[in-house]
Formats: sequence, C-alpha cells, structure tokens
Amino acid sequence: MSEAPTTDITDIHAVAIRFAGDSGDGMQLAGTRFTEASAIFGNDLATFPNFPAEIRAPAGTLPGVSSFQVQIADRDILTPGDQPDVLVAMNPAALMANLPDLAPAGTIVINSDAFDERNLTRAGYTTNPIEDGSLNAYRVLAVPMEEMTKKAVEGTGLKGRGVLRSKNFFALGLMGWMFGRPIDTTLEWITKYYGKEPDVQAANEAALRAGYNVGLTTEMFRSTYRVQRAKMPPGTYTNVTGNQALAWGIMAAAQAARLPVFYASYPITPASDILHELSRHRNFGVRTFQAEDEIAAVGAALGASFGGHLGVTGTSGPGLALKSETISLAVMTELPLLIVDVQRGGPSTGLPTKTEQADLLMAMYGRHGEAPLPIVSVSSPADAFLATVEAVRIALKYMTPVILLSDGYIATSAEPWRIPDLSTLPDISVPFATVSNDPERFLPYLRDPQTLARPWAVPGTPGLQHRIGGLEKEDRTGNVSYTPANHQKMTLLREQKIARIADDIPEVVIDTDADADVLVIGWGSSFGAILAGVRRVRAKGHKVARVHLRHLNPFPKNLGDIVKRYPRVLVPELNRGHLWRLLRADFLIDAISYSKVEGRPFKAAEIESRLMELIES
Amino acid sequence: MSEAPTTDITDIHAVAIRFAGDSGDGMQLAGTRFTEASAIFGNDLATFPNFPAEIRAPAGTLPGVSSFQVQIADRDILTPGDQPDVLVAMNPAALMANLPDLAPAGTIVINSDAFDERNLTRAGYTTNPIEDGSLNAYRVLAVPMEEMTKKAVEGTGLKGRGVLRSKNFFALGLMGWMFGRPIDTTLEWITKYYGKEPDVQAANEAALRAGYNVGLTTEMFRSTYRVQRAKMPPGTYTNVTGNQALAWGIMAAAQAARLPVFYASYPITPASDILHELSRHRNFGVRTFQAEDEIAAVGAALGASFGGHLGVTGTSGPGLALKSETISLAVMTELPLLIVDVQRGGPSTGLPTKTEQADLLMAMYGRHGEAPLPIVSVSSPADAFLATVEAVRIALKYMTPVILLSDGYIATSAEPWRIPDLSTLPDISVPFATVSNDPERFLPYLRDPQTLARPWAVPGTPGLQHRIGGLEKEDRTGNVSYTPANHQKMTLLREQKIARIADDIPEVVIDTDADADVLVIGWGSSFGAILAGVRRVRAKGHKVARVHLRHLNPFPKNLGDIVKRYPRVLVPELNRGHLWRLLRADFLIDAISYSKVEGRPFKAAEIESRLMELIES
Amino acid sequence: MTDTTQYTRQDWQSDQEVRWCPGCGDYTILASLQNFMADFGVDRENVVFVSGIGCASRFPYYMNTYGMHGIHGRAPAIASGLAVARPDLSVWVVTGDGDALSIGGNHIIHSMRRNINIKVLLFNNQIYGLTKGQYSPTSERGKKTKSSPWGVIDYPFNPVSLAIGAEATFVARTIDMDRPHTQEILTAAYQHQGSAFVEIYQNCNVFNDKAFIALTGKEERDVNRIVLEQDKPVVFGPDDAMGVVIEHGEARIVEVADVGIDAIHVHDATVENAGAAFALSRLSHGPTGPTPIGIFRSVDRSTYASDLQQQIHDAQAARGPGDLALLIAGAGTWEVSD
Amino acid sequence: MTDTTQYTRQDWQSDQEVRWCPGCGDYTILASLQNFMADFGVDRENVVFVSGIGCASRFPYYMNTYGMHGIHGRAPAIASGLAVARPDLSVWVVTGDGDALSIGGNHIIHSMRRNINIKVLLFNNQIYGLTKGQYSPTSERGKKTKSSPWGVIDYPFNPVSLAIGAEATFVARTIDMDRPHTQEILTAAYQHQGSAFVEIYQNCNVFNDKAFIALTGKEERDVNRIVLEQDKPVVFGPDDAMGVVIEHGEARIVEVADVGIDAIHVHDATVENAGAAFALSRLSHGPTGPTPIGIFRSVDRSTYASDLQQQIHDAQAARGPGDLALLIAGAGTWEVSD
Ligand SMILES: Cc1ncc(C[n+]2csc(CCOP(=O)(O)OP(=O)(O)O)c2C)c(N)n1
Ligand SMILES: Cc1ncc(C[n+]2csc(CCOP(=O)(O)OP(=O)(O)O)c2C)c(N)n1
Ligand code: SF4
Ligand code: SF4
Ligand SMILES: [Mg+2]
Ligand SMILES: [Mg+2]
Repeated sequence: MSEAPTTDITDIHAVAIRFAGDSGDGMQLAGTRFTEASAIFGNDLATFPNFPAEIRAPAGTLPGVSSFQVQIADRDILTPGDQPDVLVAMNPAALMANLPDLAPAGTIVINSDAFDERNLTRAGYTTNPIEDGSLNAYRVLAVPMEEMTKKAVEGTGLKGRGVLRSKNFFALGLMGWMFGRPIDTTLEWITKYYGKEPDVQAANEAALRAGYNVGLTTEMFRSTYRVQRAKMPPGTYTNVTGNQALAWGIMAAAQAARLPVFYASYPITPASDILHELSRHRNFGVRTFQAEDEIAAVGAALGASFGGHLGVTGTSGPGLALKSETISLAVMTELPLLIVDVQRGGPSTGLPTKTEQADLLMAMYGRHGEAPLPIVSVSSPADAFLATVEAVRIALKYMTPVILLSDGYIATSAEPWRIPDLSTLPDISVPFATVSNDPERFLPYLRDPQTLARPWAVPGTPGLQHRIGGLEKEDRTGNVSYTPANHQKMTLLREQKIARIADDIPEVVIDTDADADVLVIGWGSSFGAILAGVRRVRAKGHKVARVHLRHLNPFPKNLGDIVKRYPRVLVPELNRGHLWRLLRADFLIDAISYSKVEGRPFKAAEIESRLMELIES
Repeated sequence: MSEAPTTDITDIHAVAIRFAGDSGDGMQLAGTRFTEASAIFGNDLATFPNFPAEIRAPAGTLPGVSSFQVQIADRDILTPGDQPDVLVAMNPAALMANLPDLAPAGTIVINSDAFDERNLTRAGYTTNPIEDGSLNAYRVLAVPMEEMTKKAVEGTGLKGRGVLRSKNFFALGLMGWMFGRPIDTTLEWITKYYGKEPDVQAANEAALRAGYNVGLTTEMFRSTYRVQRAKMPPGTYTNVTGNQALAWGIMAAAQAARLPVFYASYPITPASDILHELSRHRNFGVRTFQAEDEIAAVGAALGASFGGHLGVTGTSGPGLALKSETISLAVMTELPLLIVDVQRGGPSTGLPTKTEQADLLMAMYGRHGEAPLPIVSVSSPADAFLATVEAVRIALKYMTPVILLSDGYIATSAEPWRIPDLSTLPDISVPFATVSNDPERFLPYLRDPQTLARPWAVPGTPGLQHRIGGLEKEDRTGNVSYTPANHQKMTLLREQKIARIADDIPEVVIDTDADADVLVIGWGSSFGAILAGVRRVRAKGHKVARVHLRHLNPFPKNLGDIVKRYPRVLVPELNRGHLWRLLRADFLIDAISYSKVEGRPFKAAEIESRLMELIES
Repeated sequence: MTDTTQYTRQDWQSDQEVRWCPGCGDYTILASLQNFMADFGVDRENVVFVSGIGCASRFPYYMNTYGMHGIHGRAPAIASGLAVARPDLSVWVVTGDGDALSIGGNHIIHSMRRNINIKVLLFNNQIYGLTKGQYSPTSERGKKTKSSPWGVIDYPFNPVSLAIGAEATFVARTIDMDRPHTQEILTAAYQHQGSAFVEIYQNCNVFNDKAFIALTGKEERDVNRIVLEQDKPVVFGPDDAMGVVIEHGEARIVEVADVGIDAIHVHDATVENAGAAFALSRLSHGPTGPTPIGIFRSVDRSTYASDLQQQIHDAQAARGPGDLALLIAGAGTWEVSD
Repeated sequence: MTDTTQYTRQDWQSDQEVRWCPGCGDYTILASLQNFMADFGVDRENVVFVSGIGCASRFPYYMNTYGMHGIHGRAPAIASGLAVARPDLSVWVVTGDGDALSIGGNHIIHSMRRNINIKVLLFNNQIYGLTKGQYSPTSERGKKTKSSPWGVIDYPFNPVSLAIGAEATFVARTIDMDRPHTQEILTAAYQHQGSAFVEIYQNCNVFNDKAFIALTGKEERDVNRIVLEQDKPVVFGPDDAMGVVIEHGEARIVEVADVGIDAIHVHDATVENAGAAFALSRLSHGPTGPTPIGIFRSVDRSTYASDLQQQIHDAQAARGPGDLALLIAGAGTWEVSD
C-alpha cells in the first residue's frame, strides 16, 4: 500500500455490494470481513446474508447460491439497500440468481474462470453472458480470479484443491481496493483465525493482497470510490448480528438480575447461533443444555426457573409450536421464563433460512385455555440486546413466561452497535422469598398487590416447601381447586397481571409530522425499511406519522389514542396481517394491512411506494 | 307393581333431578339409567354429569363427590336445568357440595345411613343437618338406604361389602317411583349388563324393586309426580352423549365418503370415549391406533390420510397444543385430516373434567407461519353427528385439515336424538387421482380451479409417484421452492382455498323478532342455554335476535351483514372472548363479550338476566 | 443431609389429603418413601418431587417437600433442568407407565443416558389409571381394556431392558407391597450418583387388580420372586432350589440341583458392561412368572451436572470469571468521537 | 413384487437433482438403495419413503416412489399410520441420528416394540448435518462442536442397544461405503415381517469427516470390522485371528488361538431371547475400534398391521360387516309418532 493509486476517486454517500457465489465459495465470510473492515473504518452499515437451506447443494447450481449483501454509508442508514450497486458473481449461477436485483447500470465483478461450459449449463445459460452482450446495460469487470489466486498462492506451501479456497479473499481484496477499505483489519483477522494453519494463513493473505494489488495496478479498474466515515453518536462501537446481541442480552439481563443463566434449546435455524454463542461462555457460569427436543428444552428451562435460575429457551416457529403445552404450564405455575422465537418462513418447515413475521398470533393465542403472556419484539440486530433485557425484566417482575420475537433477518444480519455502559443497566433483580408470608403456612399464590406477582420461593429455602403444578390453583394457597368461582377469579387474576404491565412500560413514541394524516405502524425487523421509506416520503415533502412497537402484549397505554388519531393507518408486516388484526380487534380501527410473504424483508422503496399510494389516494 | 299407589299424582311440565354421592357410589350409573328410562318413556331431556378429576378421592370427602343431573320435560328443553328441583344425596359430602345449587324449597332425598359422625366430619359438618333444622326450608326425605338395601339383597347370594354397592339401584328405584318411571327398562338393562354375574344381577334387581316399593308403600312419600311424554317430531329416537354421536359421525362420514376410518388418538379426558367407542367397531373396518402421544397420533392419522384413509385424530386442549406442529405439516401437504378437540378448562392441565370454550383462538392461530384451516363446532350432543359429517366433507373436498370443536359438556351429557335416515347423508366421496393430470409429469399441486384443492393420489397408484413435504412447495409441481414470488403465491392460494369454503356452507339462519335491536350470537355448547334464555326473554315480551354458529372459519358469508344490523351484539362464551375478538377484528363492531370461566355451562337464567340488562339499559 | 435433624414420617407428610382410591398401591409406596426420607434424615427443603400426570403423578402433593406436578410425560425434562441447575438438591421424579413410557419415553431415555442426577420412580400398574383404564405400553398382549376391547396388539416394553438399552447407570425393580425391599432400593437409588431408574410394580385395584399377584400373592410369591443380591448367586424359590444361569448371553432358569451351585450366575450390578444386567432383565416379560427384583445395574459414571460444573470451573480457571463488557468489546470495536 | 417388471437403477431416480455436499456418504446409500430396489423388482408405486428433517431426510425426493418429507423426528409416526392403514405398501423411513434418536426417540422405540411393518434406515453420522454441526445423541463424549465448544458431556446412545432394549425384532448395522453389505442388509430388512431397524454409519465429510475411518480406512477396516454372519463363529481381523466370546452375559474380544475356535460365539440372529444380540451390541460404543456390523437380531413375530387385520376379520366373522343404522338403533330407541 505504499504506492498511491493512479486512478480517480469518486466520493459517494452509500453503496450496496452483494457478494454472491456457490455455497462453498466463502461468500458469507467475504461479506462479513468486508463489513467488519467498513465498520472499523467508521461507516454506518447494514447487512443481509442469504443462504440456501441445503448445507451444500451441488456446486454450480442455482439452489446452491449463497450471497451476502452489505450497504455502507457515510450517514445513518437502516437497511442493506434495496438493490445492490455492485454484484460480485463468483460463478454463472450466482450471476443468474442475483442479476435481477442489481441496480440499473450497476457494476458486476465476475470471476470469469468459473464461466466454463459446465457451469454455464448448470446455471441454465446457453451462451456466455460475459460475451453475448446480454450484460451491456451494466459495467462488467471480468477477472480470472481463480487463475490469479493460484498464482498468488504459489509458494505459500498450500497445494492442491485447497488453493482455490482462497479466491474469496482475492475478491475481498479487489473490493477493498475499489472502496478504499484498509486491508490491515482483514490481515489481522486472518492471523488470528488461521494462525494455527500457517499455509492456509499465508495463502489467504497472499490472495487478499493479490486482489487488492490487481485493482491497484491493472488498467481495468479506472475508478475507485470513497465512502466517508459516518457521523454517529460518539462512543465505542462494535458490529453485531441479532443472534449475538440477543445472546449477550441474556447474559446482561442475568447479570442485572443477579441470576445464573440456564439456556436450554434444541438447534434450529435461524436460532441456533444463540445456543452456540452462549455455550462458549462457561466462564460466565452460563449453563447451556442441548435438549433432546424443543419440549424438553422448555421443560428444562422451566425446571431451572423453579430452581431460581434465569430459565431461557430459544427456538424458531416449529419449535414454538411444540413448546406451547409447556408454556401453558409456565403460565399456570407463574414462573419466570424467557422464550425466544426467531421467526422464519412458514407454515411447517416452510422456508427455514428465510425471514417472516408470521408467529405473532401464535405467540398471542397458541395455547389451550386462557393463557395470556407478555410479548416483546426486537426491531434490529443491535436492538436485540436491550429488547432482551426488557423481556427478562418483565418475566422476573411479573413471574410470567415472556415471548421475545426476533426473526431470521435480524438474527443473521449485522449492524454497528454503540456498546452501552453496562453499569447503567437497570437492577432487575427480584428477591427470592425467604420467610413465610403467612403465620399459618407459606402461601405460594399470595400476590404482590401492585404487580399481582406471586412470590418466588426456591427449593433449598427452609420452611417454604410448597407444591405447584398445572391443575387450577386455589387463590393464595396454590392448592388444587376445582371450585367454579376460584377458576373465574384465577383466570381474571392471570389476565390482569399481564394487562397491568401496560402501566410499567414506556408509552409509544410517535415520530410524526404535524398534520400528517397517514400513520404507519410496524413491529420487529421492518423497523429499518419502514423508517427509510418514511424518510423518502418526507424527503418528497409529504407528511407521515410513524410508530414502531416493542411491546406487542400488552400494548402501550397510549397506543389506542394514537392509532385513532389518524384517518389512515398502514400496517406493513411480513405476514398476512397479524398486528393488523390485533389493532382492529382492540381499537376497532379500519387499519390497512400491507402484507408481504416472500421470505425476505421489506425494501424501503416498497414502503415508500405504498405510502405514496395512500397519500395520493 | 300390581298394587295401585294410594298417593296423589301431580302433573308437572319439567323436573331436574340431581343424583349426588361419593365417586364410588355409582351416581353416574343411576343418573344414566334414570335418563334412559325417561328417554324411552318419551320425555325430552338433557343431562349434566359432573365428576372429580381423581379416580376416587377418599370416600366421603368433598373432592370425591360425583353427580349427575338430568332434566326431564314434556316439551322441548335445552339444558339440564339451572337448579335441580330434587337432590339425591348419598352422603353428607354430597349434600354439602350440592345444596347451594338446589332450587328454593326443593326436595332432598337423603341416604340417612351415611350421616354418621365420621362422614359428617369429613364433609365439614359439625352437627347433623338432618336433625339440626338447617334444612327446614326444603322438603327432606331421609331414607336409611343402606339398611334397606342390605335387607333387600339378603338371600340373593351376594355377601359382604358388595351388597352395599347396590344402593344406587335402591335410590334409582325410589326416584323411579316418585316420577312414575317404569322400572322394566332398567330391569332389562340389568339383565343385559350383569347377566354373567347372577348374584350381582339379582342384588341389583332386588335393590331396584325395593326402592320402588319403599316409595309405593311407606307413608313418607305422599305424593308422586308425572311428567308427560314430550311432543317431539315423529321418528325413531335414541339417547346419545356427544362423544358417542361424534364417534358415530366419523363412521357415518367415512361411509358417505366410501373411505375406511383410521382413528389415531392418545387418551385424554374428556375425549377418550371417542376412542373407546370407535375401538369397539372393528367389524366396520374401523382402525383405531392408540399412539404413544398426541404428536404420534396426529402423525399417524396424517400418514393414513396420505395412504387414502379418512385420517382422524381426537384430543383435548393440551393435546391440540402438542399437535400443532404436525397440523401445520398437514396444511402444507394439503391432505385431508379431521382433528377433534373436546375442549376442557385450561390453561395447562387446568380443570380436566370441566367444560370450557377457550381453545377457539388456538384452533384459529395456534400454528407457526400462515397456516389457515377450517373450524367447525358442535352445539349439542346430538348435533355432534352432523357437525362431524360436515367437517369431514370440508376436509375431503378441500384437501385440508379441519378442526372440529366440541367440549366437555357436550361430550359427556346426553339428549334424545332423532336418528337420521343414513341413506339421506350426502355423498361426500372424492375421487382419487388415477391418471396423470399433465402429459409431462404428474402435478400434485395442480389445483381444481373452483375449490383450489389439489389432487389426492395415493400410494399404490401406478405412474403417479410424487413426493410431498413441509418445505414450501412450488405451485403446480409441488417441488421444493424457495422463490420469493412462489411463497407469496402459495401463501395466498392456501388462504384463498380456505376462504372460498364460505361459498360452500349455508348462510347463518337468524332467529329474530321483528324490530329486535339486541343480537345474541354464540357457538358450541352454549346453544341450549342461549336459546332457553332467549325464550325466557321473549316470554316476557321482549324482542331479541339470535344466531348460533356452526362454522367458525371461514364465517358464513352473510354473517357480517347480520351482525352489523343490530346496534347491540352480545357474545356469550365460556372463555374470555374468543369469538368476540374475531367478530371485532373481522367486522369492526363493538360487540359485547359475556364471558364466564367457571368450568361449567351457562345457565339459561344467566343468559336471560344478561339479556334483560342489555335490553333495559 | 444433616445427622442432627431427626425426622419422623409425619414430618414428610404435607397438609394435603391423600386422594387415591382406597386400596391403591400408591399409598404403600408413599409410606415407604416417607419412611425412607425420615430414616435417612434428608432435609425436606432440599428435596424436590417432580411428576407428570396420572394417578402416580399426584405424589408430590403429599410430600412436605418442594414439588412440581408437571404435565403429562415431561417430568424428566423439567427435573433435568432443575437438577442440572441445582446439583445441591435431591431431585425425584414420580411417574406412571403411561407418563414415563408412552408420552414421556423420549425424556426418560435421554435423562438416563445423560446420567442426570434424578431418581425416577416409575409406578408401573400396567394400565392408565387416571384416564380410567386404557392399556399402557406395559400392558400385556391380548388384554381387554376400554381402548382395546378386542385385545391389545402392541408388544409391551420391558422397562428394565429399555432403561439398560438407554445406557442407564442405575436400574432396579421393586414391588409396592414389599416395603422393606422398596426402602432398600430407594436408599441405593438415593446414594447413586446420577440417574436412577426404579420400576415399582404397583397394584391398581380399580382398573387392573391383581396384575402382580404372581409376585405378591401368598402362595405364588415365594415361587416367583427372584431377588437379585449383590455378589450372591441368583437363586430363588422354596429352599433356593431354583437358580439362574447365563449362557450365550441368555439367562435361563434351572434347578440348582441340575447344574450345581457353581454354575449359577453370581450377580454383580456394578460391572461396567451391561450385558448381564440386560440378560437378567429378559427373564420375564411382565410379572406373571418368575421375575427378578432388586438392583440390575449400578455403575459409577460422572454426572451431567458435575461435568458441567467442571467445565465452568475449567473455563473460569482459564479465562477468569467473565466480564461482559470485555466480551462484547472483544469482538472488534471502534471509537467514534464528537 | 412382480417378477415380470425389469427395473434399472435409473427407474428409481426421481427427476430432482440430488443436493447433498459433494462427497457425502448419503450419495452412496442412495445408490445402494436404488440398486437394491431395481434388483429386487419391487414396484415403485407400492413403495413409500417417509422422512423427517435433516440432510438424510431429503432422501425421499430422490426416489421415484411415493414419498413424504415430514417434520423433524416424526417420520416413524407418520409411517406407522401409513403402514397400519396400508399393509400392502412397502414403507421405509429414512432418518438421521438427530431425527431418529434425539427428537424422534419416542416414536422410534414405540414403532419398534409394536413391530409395525416399517423399515427404518438411520443414517448415523454422529452429528447434526443440516443445522451445520451441533453434536447429536450419538456424538462421542468430549467432542467439540458448535454447541459444545467445551466438549460434549452427554453419554451417547448405542443405537443398536437402544433398539434391542425397545423390543425391536430386526436390528442391523452397516456402512455407507460398503455397498454390497448395505444391499445385503437392505434385502434382509425388506424381507423381514415387521419393524426393521438399520443403523448405517454415514460419513459427513463437512462436519464430522472420518468419524468411521476405523471401519472404512484401508488399513484399519480389516482389523476393526466384525462381520456378523448367521450360524458362523464371530471371528474377524486378518486371518480371522480374533474372535468374540460371550461369558456371563458379556461379549469380549479374544485371540482365537487363545481360546480355541469352539469357545467362540456362534452367531444366531434368530433366537427369540435378545440377550446375545444385546451382548454383541456392547462390543463397541462408537466406531473407533472393533465394531460389529451385520444383522444382530431377526426374529419372527406377528406385525401390528396383521394383528389388526385379524381383529377386523374376526369381528366381521362374529358380527357381520357392520351396519351403522343397526349400531345406532342398538343403543336403545323409542318411537315418536305424530
Ligand atoms: C398431553 C396430555 N395427554 C393426555 C393426558 C391424559 N392423561 C392423563 S394421565 C394419563 C395416563 C395415566 O397413566 P399412567 O401414566 O400409567 O399413570 P397412572 O394413572 O396409571 O398412575 C393420560 C393419558 C394429559 N393429561 N395430557
Ligand atoms: C421441530 C424442529 N426442530 C429443529 C429443527 C432443526 N433441525 C433440522 S434437521 C436437525 C438435525 C439434523 O441432524 P440429523 O438428524 O442427524 O440429520 P443429518 O442432517 O445429520 O443427516 C435439526 C435440529 C427442525 N427442522 N424442526
Ligand atoms: S385408578 Fe388405580 S392407580 Fe389410580 S388411584 Fe385408583 S387404584 Fe390407584
Ligand atoms: S452436511 Fe454432512 S451429512 Fe449433510 S449433506 Fe453435507 S456432508 Fe452430507
Ligand atoms: Mg399406569
Ligand atoms: Mg446426523
């Protein structure tokens, strides 16, 4: 990097790049490294990994294509970009699958070595798009990446098939040069990660440098781009995925509650990474338990809660369905329990690696009998941290299971996160009962008059022995009771306990223009797309109001007032209208559902155009 | 019975009798026999059995009390009566538990032998109510039933403890005399049932006769009552419980569909009797499969459906929760499947032997992803027969899982049923696919343009080999597809398929007075209480409209128009407002929920007074 | 466990009235357990009973300990979480043949292989009691019940074989009526480190009366009980005339006189290899003839909770107790200043 | 099965592209199965493959038969319903070690004891493939995976022992790479009346490569494969120098020369008593040393479907084919006339 580039540098505000290749091509890694380098450089960014449900579909086929999109910007951005400006296509299938998304006149960086007849046929091309003129509307940079990688790696000691594995680092180097990313961050990472395999380390380093240098030296790349640092609030930042932030949120909540974490789970895409992350931290005293199935997982977590731990279980939709009977037991026993649902496309196995928001009504109603519980949602990767702490706070304070809804998009995509000062986290600890609350006998269902929570007396506490269970409980004593009046009373008590949480959560903040007569209301991962869409509409001079919900049950107290204030209420959701139905039933407003079920997030442009339709109608 | 009674006979229109005793006292049997005799005599009737969750709680205790109420009438009645007119109390606990329900100035027939100190204490009496004047407001007939039974049984060969077991027949005989029931029906039944144990048979016969004769001859019973035959539409009648009618409905539907029944279930109160009933009928080719759990049960039923059988699975709330993941698979594979949910009090284990209607929202929404399916409900024991046939019709015609909601009250109570002419049942058979629907390859997801149902090609059919499963299916081919547009399309297709059923079900019939401005709308087992309540209100000269729903998803097409027509809409439900929420969300009407969660059915008087409140407000 | 506290059976009785059918075998087992607990001087607050649903599963209500009456089949899962989180507690599971082996089969086998420190007491009455008389996975073939009016066509599980096949480290069988034997087995189960699986033949006098009469009847019991005793030859019957040999992996009943006492299998529950224990379990399939009772298998193995504790210990030794701020920062950070 | 139809492997291939990782053992098993089916001349329309979720569970898509790719763990339940309803079909279950033994454990053991006519092929790669590398119930202790960075502390199941403990009537083990042996086992499983449990060691070259190298590696395999053959002494290794004896219920490896060939256990999978089969299953716990493959157990027993069919037959013989109107009327009726 001593030599100064002889090319033009164009300053741009934002660019979205998509790395696409075969599942085996290491595109997720290339994308993540590019993201990391950009984050450390100081851009704002958002990412969107997209990979097939198969571990590795046959090389070169369309189902085997894996991609990673990242948008970097010099200002606060909210989505990975609706359409990539630059597409890196490692093989014909990657080109075929991703070209439709590319921005008009976008740039395509092609690994031309992969465009041989075999691969072209597999992808469904009859002629070579590099040569047949079909890409004329784009700026195409065809680079023989494999050949160049091989040359670069020569002499590092790595031999045979392994050599070609480094080609993702070549591509990464090329992109690094093109967008002025310093390569040292990546070099450091390579050392850290491959340090134990010196030949692989050397090969990857060589490929990375080669890619960068090819950019620097060949005629082909006449111009590079510069995306300046974004202005972000001062602080220390790191880049997190939603699953990572959620896992850390569990640990932080446990710390704030002064409880050990017990995380019981059964692996399932896209929730497994929470288990992976937590299982690494034995030194924090985190206990992870990979159960035999989801029912066992929630059972074990509930058992741990009974024992005074912070019982947590995480899963995706199919697993939540299986857990529902046990969650109902948690409602009846009134034990704190956090249930994380990282939603994915359904029904049934559905689209396991794609995103959706179609579990909300199951979270609300998917239990037999009257079994209300609080629901908290996550609206972005970084947001997962505090959303989790909030969900745990409610679970402990109100002695109740809580469902925390995340989704596949949040789980796997990343964004910069200003690390909070952990010492500012609220103290959410609740005292265990240690002495009897009644001279005669301990009353496990005697409630706190304000929260209606029952006491948490954990085994090992002398004198407070008691029995709980799934049969209807008698008020105060917790004995089994089949009395009609008691069942009525307890059903209402359980309902009121949850309803009262509305007094203990922040009112929704409305982001509104004066005189706006359209309100857009969302929840979960559509946060970024909705906000970006609203900004665009405002940029055109229109007035819009916007609300994004964290608490889905109970709703914040002022929500009814707010939604009734606007003649038109748009509810964009990645489902067939879940929040929409809840709003209609609760507030009798004729809200408009904007539903999309394509297994992928909203684009800002979609929100923008739907809003424009509404405003102009 | 040669001697004519010397007592007065009073004609009455209706009477409600409650037999109450220890779980071991055979009160369910006495009640059922009394019912049967009344049915055969020609009364209209309705019953309400009520028993503890324990098999046999310690004798003499309150939790051990079991009761059976029956109302007999000379006209069409709808409920077992709000308050019994006559209470048979076999022990102090039975008196203690049931006295609060007795009608003012009602009659109490007491087994005085059981009122010894031990039993009194166990029930919580400090003095003997027979003697202490506390029953002065009632007509009390204390009979030393045990003593008399012993005497009667002497010489029949039966010895020891067994003797006292016949005392329920003594009580039955007494009641038979009191209400002019012929005892021969019961004698026949005893012969049929105990024929193989001659000493037991003889003892029961002797006790029955003795009870009858004691009434006939002692001074104590000065008056008897006569409830005339009810005027009912002509036909052949039998007395059925809901579970029985439902089981027969499954068999009838299978016959009408020309399919073999495959019923897979895991025992659970109050659904087990469906399994018991069906397992008796091997000669009909009915296959029952007691699975290892509810998940296996629904899985096996689905497997049988794939194989071209009528796959049915039955359960209660906790089991439905467990089945939800597999039901979602049935939605995706679009196979016909009937899921019966006999609802009971919840959440969790809740009140297993009590009734509730709190699974409706779980039936609607308790699955991950968008997994809509039709819901049909049962409104009385006899109604279960046709409701089941209707549910099966929909499942087959639309290739979809259907949830049929019954409840504990319907399941165990009985009413006279005019047996339909089975030859008039509709032909609900659907043809299996036998030849390919496409020249190239069989398309398992090519739909019928009208119903949107896919073809049912069962294994064994040459040339139609195909694979289905839980991953999103490609339109037409049924191949796995992760394509965004396809997922959107298929989600909508599955939704529309269910929505279109609205075109194929009867519109709701409204039972309305001209100018009524209150509409009461119900579903399920509250049918009788609501209708009876409405009649009472009308009898007072008020105008009311009434709708009772069989189809809960989709709603009948005219429902929206109807509910919007009435300024006040009352929705009585044994839950916290399930139908109420659906109506609000669908039609944006400010309906009023009348919720009761006591584990027991509505009383006509409750409906009446709530309606009167509304009318007078 | 403290040796200072002196308990009586009454101390272990809760204030709830016991509600099984009069004559039910569950009463006897309850008494045995309360006696055992009192004798052993366990502290009540450190004991937890977890159960599923069924007649047997009402057990926790009657013990003056901590307890959870869970849901059908899930007690081993709930207990596993509790026992792993709180290795200081003594965690017991009470379950029925339906609860444990039908709906709960998976949790049972997994808790066994993991050697989680829970004591599973399976009250096997070969019937569904609470739901009033359907057959269970241990009901014999041909049995006519409410749900099998034409006779059961399932082949039953042999619970002891199943547990051994699932890698259980402690497997035993006893009989409700035999209180001293029950207490002996409970003691051994309590002392065992890890999962213990105890099958207790329990008479349901309402729906399956006399199912175990071959082992409890005055006349039959001496002929049919094969009491397994550690390090002793497996002999039984009047005058110990009958014995068990194991040949080609197969246990057979012989007359001791025919083979000589030296040919008789000497029982050792502590051998690591589960072959002999399994072979013994195959001597009977349902208690209608000679049936072994006692401890089939009892081997030492680290428990799940202790291994987990060790990992926590090792991790803390290697990395310190864990600082969340450092962990988060460790993933790569950058500073933004004003 | 008709002997007129002549199939080739291609006839059994569906039109779907096979999508496992290149080099995955699943390919080999697929080829073995397609070959077996073609050789055997089964009719495609009478064959159904049912699976759960996992890499292995994609199997049905690639077979030109009827198929259902079910949900995780539930294939044995779905297949049980199908096989009981339709005894005329040949129903196969393809499952993974997680699918079958973790979430699906209960259904597996129950389908085994019921002897339902399904053939369960368990592709055991000792890892969760599809979810990218967590440990499974067959993973060895200490293994570091995504979900066990500190090493697995579960003790693994021995699938063969578990199946035998669950009363399976047919239990076998084979290896993906050994196609002739696989086809031999498939043939026997197909011919067996009732449930067949076949564990197939399957290499996952992405997340658990070389797990079975002791049995597949050029050097090691001859030393480690103990091939069970009916009625033959269990000997193995170069020159059959090693052998297996079963003593006191315990199978041990010996040098044949030390004990003499007559002391070596002669394998008989058809004996009713499962003791020897179980003993053999304990020879290895994970395929890292000498490991038996072949048929452990194969005994005759009526199947669930045939018993049910018999009940239907008997009922019809006793009561006639069933008339619903009569049944309803039989409960006691009365007439109401105008
Ligand atoms: C999910 C669920 N399914 C079914 C039931 C109904 N149920 C309760 S106990 C029981 C079986 C009882 O048998 P067992 O476990 O042998 O116990 P026992 O009553 O014989 O002691 C069943 C099927 C339930 N409570 N929950
Ligand atoms: C209810 C449910 N839980 C979890 C999952 C996620 N899942 C899919 S496959 C699998 C395990 C795969 O392992 P295995 O059965 O060994 O098959 P393999 O991929 O190794 O062939 C898991 C946990 C799921 N699809 N559904
Ligand atoms: S039904 Fe049987 S097991 Fe249940 S309490 Fe009664 S006797 Fe005991
Ligand atoms: S992940 Fe493993 S088991 Fe799955 S397809 Fe790839 S190699 Fe095969
Ligand atoms: Mg039982
Ligand atoms: Mg696997």
